Amino acid sequence: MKAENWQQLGLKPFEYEKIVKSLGREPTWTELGMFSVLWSEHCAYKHSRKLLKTLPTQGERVLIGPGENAGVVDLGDGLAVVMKIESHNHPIAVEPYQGAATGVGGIVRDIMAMGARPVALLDSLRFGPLEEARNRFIFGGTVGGIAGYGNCLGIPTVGGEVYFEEAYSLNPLCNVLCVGVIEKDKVKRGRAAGEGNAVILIGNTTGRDGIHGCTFASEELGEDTEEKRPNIQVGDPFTEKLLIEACLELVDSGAVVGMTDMGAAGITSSCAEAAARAGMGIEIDVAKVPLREEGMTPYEIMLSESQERMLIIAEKGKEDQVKAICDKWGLRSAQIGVVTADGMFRVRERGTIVAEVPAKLLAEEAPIYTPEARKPAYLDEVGHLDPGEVSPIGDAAECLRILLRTPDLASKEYVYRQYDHMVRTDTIVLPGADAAVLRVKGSRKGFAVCTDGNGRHCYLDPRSGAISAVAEAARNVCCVGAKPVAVTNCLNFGNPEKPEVFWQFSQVIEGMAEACLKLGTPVIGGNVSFYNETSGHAVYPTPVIGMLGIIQDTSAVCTPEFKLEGDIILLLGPIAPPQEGAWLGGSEYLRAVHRMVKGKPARVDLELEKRLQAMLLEAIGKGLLKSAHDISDGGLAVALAECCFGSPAHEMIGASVVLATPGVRRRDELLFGEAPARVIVSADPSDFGRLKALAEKHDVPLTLLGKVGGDHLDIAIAEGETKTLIHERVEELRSLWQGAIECLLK
Amino acid sequence: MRFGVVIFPGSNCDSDCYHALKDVMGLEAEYIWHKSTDIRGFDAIILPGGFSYGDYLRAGAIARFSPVMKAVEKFARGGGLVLGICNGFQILLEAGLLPGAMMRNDCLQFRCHYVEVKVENAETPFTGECSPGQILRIPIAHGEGNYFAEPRVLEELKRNQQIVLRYHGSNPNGSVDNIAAVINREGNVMGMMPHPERCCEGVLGGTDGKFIFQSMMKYIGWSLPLNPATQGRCGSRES
Amino acid sequence: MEFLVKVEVTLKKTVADPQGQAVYSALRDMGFEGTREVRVGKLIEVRVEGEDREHARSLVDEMCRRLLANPVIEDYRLEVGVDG
Amino acid sequence: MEFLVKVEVTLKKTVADPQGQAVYSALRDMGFEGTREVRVGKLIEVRVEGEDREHARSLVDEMCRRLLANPVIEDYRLEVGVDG
Ligand SMILES: Nc1ncnc2c1ncn2[C@@H]1O[C@H](COP(=O)(O)OP(=O)(O)O)[C@@H](O)[C@H]1O
Ligand SMILES: [Mg+2]
Repeated sequence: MKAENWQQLGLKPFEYEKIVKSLGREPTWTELGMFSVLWSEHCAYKHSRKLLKTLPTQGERVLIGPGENAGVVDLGDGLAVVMKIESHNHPIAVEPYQGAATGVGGIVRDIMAMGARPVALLDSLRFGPLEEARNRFIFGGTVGGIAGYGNCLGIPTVGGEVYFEEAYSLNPLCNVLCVGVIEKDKVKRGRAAGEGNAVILIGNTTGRDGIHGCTFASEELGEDTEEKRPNIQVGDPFTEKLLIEACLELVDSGAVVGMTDMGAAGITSSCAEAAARAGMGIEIDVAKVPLREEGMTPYEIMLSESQERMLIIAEKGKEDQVKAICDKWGLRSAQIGVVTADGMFRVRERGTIVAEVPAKLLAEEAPIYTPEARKPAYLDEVGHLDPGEVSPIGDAAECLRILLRTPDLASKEYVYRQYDHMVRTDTIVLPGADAAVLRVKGSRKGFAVCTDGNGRHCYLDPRSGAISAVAEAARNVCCVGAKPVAVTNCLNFGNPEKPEVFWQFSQVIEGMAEACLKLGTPVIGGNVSFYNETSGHAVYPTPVIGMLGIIQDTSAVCTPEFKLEGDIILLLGPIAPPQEGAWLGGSEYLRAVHRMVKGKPARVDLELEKRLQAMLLEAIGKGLLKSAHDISDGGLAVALAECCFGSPAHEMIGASVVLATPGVRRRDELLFGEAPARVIVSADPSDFGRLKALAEKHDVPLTLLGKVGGDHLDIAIAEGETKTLIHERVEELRSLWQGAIECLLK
Repeated sequence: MRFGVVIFPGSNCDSDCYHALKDVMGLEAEYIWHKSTDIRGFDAIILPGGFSYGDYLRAGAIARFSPVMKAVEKFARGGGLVLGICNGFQILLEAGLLPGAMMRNDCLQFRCHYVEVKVENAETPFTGECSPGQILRIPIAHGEGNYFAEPRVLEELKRNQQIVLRYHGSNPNGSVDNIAAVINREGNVMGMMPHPERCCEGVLGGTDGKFIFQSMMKYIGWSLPLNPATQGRCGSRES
Repeated sequence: MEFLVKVEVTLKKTVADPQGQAVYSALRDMGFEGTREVRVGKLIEVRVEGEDREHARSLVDEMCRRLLANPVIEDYRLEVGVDG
Repeated sequence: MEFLVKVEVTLKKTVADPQGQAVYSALRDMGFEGTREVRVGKLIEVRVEGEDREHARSLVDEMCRRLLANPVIEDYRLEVGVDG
């Protein structure tokens, strides 16, 4: 075969040689296409697989870890929670609405493949600054697409995050996380077990859309990005909703041996992976695939990424049962093949064999690379910060206003009010809190989920940035009263063939592994998205952590907003930095007020973090806390303001706080410095003693800051006499914060 | 007292309604598949929220041709209580069981949050437990809740007190005259955009939705004096 | 015979068109100052089997009255072409 | 001079049209058995000030490329009329 042919499909010389050697012959055109997609970075994890193996994946609650369509965690009471996150970055850069919509569709099918009912979505988004029209367009389209698809499915979108940084202007990120619930003993696996069992394709017809989508996802975007556009599909949430209901009935029917979704690389990957996982083979006939267009070649059929399709492996003899359920839901179904024992993935077009390759070779034996890693030179320049470079602020109140107005810190209500976050009537802590909480009807149990990841921190110090992402995610989940138990993650990076990018990647993996191990939150799945790079500009290294926490009793959840006049306000964790400037590096304050992206973000003390989280959980469990809110971007002052802003269930209320911090020179660092392991809580004054004892027991610093009440946020500092730093009406602060994003869109 | 909750392809608040009726309100509730043509034996029918047929073309436009809708029409003509919530409201409009039409929200975006609505008519089977002018806090979740009726129709709605709920404070979708719920002339078919089934439990942040279902229970109990069991449970209308 | 019938569904003039409004403002903001008005409707292309043009038209007209347009807020126009 | 330019925005033939599909099935179920295909697109009517027809066309063409259509998934066609 001519080299142009396989090169044009993105295969490397070494890879082509491996194919020829393994097959003992030259591949056919269809086979080559199949290898090119399954051996793409997107499907094969060629550059990341080795390092991903170093992540901790075991835990007492883990039922299924990485390797299946989604991870599964034991919730107790015979129930299990299924969770997975995935990126759809490249598609939103060219068609934000449909790109995001089909991203939701894809991750939901991963959850369905495990047999579970999808019950919640979260979206972690990164865009360029809203001052630019193109970024506004991508932002609006992406949010609209998630809303358009998720709302129609009747799956609440209960949380997520949005950041705006120049580094994402050309490469916006869209990561979507889905959570499902299932009875433990009904969990399905994506396995094609049992010779003679039926291979059935259900859902939408197959068209020419999305061919080579995963190759697209495995390339840098370039000048010719427009040309890649035919890879974009139009989502059909209505069909997906029917698929969800049909799949759940199929699971209940007992006719199903295994299920798998059809995402990237369509029929090729779903069949090859299902066969490989079971150590079996599959034989299909492309002529049996219901097509949307005429004249499609086997190559096109095998590679089509048409949406809203699932592959069902049904017990032999129960094919009619599968068909009846699909018919009931108005879905197409077609048996396209059978499971075989010979381990081969054989594709016929009626009488002719058009492809015949070992399923394992395709699905599991892509070459693995050990790329070179080199510490990037930019770190020499921006990796250090001399506090002297940052001129101290005059007007603290003005700084607070600037911070509350920056879109990174501003209320994301503009986003989540477009999402149906209440459907299914299980969302008991709505978006706007540190983590969303869902109950499970018929059980006292519930769970909390959130996503966290700070690309700027990881840019400045990838290892520590990853640790703080895990720590923050776990802390957020603890703040609502859930015990963190498992992580799913989405790793968004530039081109891994560049040593600097790979260095960032390896540092992030190291940090994540350390934090997950320490905090007892094993990684049960995830997704890697490389090549988020356009014309040499890569995104910040952006690991997004999806954290799952378990709640034993949903009547004892906690929320961030202050509740009652007279309650005391306490800080758990350190109040001042260990040395001057330690909390300024990489902070939102530096960026928004001083326009600097510099320094090392504060180091995470994982031991303290762990103790703090244990204390939080115990305090919430004992009913000692009225509210809890972690201090993250924007520091103490921003977190205090947020606690005053109320929620759908509680009115806003003021607070007055005095910081007694002798010896600390920088007020800006006290107010706006960012450090992990810090939480603001409020409590009834009569519980102070018990909280103090609890803090001592867990060896967590505790400081009494002040009281809830009034209609102002008052922050003063005690230096001999007491000086007011901030005295602002809560209502005014809140309106700045609430309207900031919409204001930028006008 | 039997409530029927219709499932159209794409309904997604069907199980929420069922849960609110059965597990929270303690009523007898059953699902009705969109292909059923016989809905005898029910005391009230709920058309739930969601995206029937993906809301393709226009919200509710395709669902109104479902086989079950003929039966629902007949049930309504016979005086049976029909409540359309959100997508259910849209379906009732498309089916001509209620006057007017639904358009895209004027903000062109989906909106999900709590709203306040004012009870404009507390004499209907769906609001009998409310006091006139009472403010209810109920969530909305829709992209097409911009109710429209021609001026002539609007006048008629007002004259006959067919506007049952109005948005109070701000109007989330641009609906004419702040309309959030309308009832038919005969007073047995109501459509409302807010979702009462989403606020029947304190843990969900509100319980005002119960007023709607309790009103229906009372009304049915009162209008079915022949059934002593039902009457005993619901008490008289005055209480 | 097969006919391709184009149906234009537009909002009645008396009905506000927020989508058209939004497009109008966006165009003005982008510098298209000569824009005077924008209205957004639907274009539905129906390929239908009919005895002749008139038959095809009457079929699609019925589709419009029953499903494709909502007479409370929308007007529609048909145009019958022969299938290409 | 003012021109009324009609823009038809349709999904590319290779792109799935779930909306058209749903309408198609509904029509079939309603008894319109001669229906062969339905596709749903947008009709955008732009009233624009231009020197002449050609100018109006080129203005709206630019609007289409920049805002009204997304070439990834959509095609568009223009038709310039004189303002009525
Ligand atoms: N894209 C989004 N989708 C849904 N909810 C979001 C989104 N972005 C932010 N939120 C919600 O807004 C709140 C604040 O988000 P964020 O500032 O990222 O929280 P934190 O700093 O605690 O991680 C959270 O409840 C979050 O779930
Ligand atoms: Mg938080």
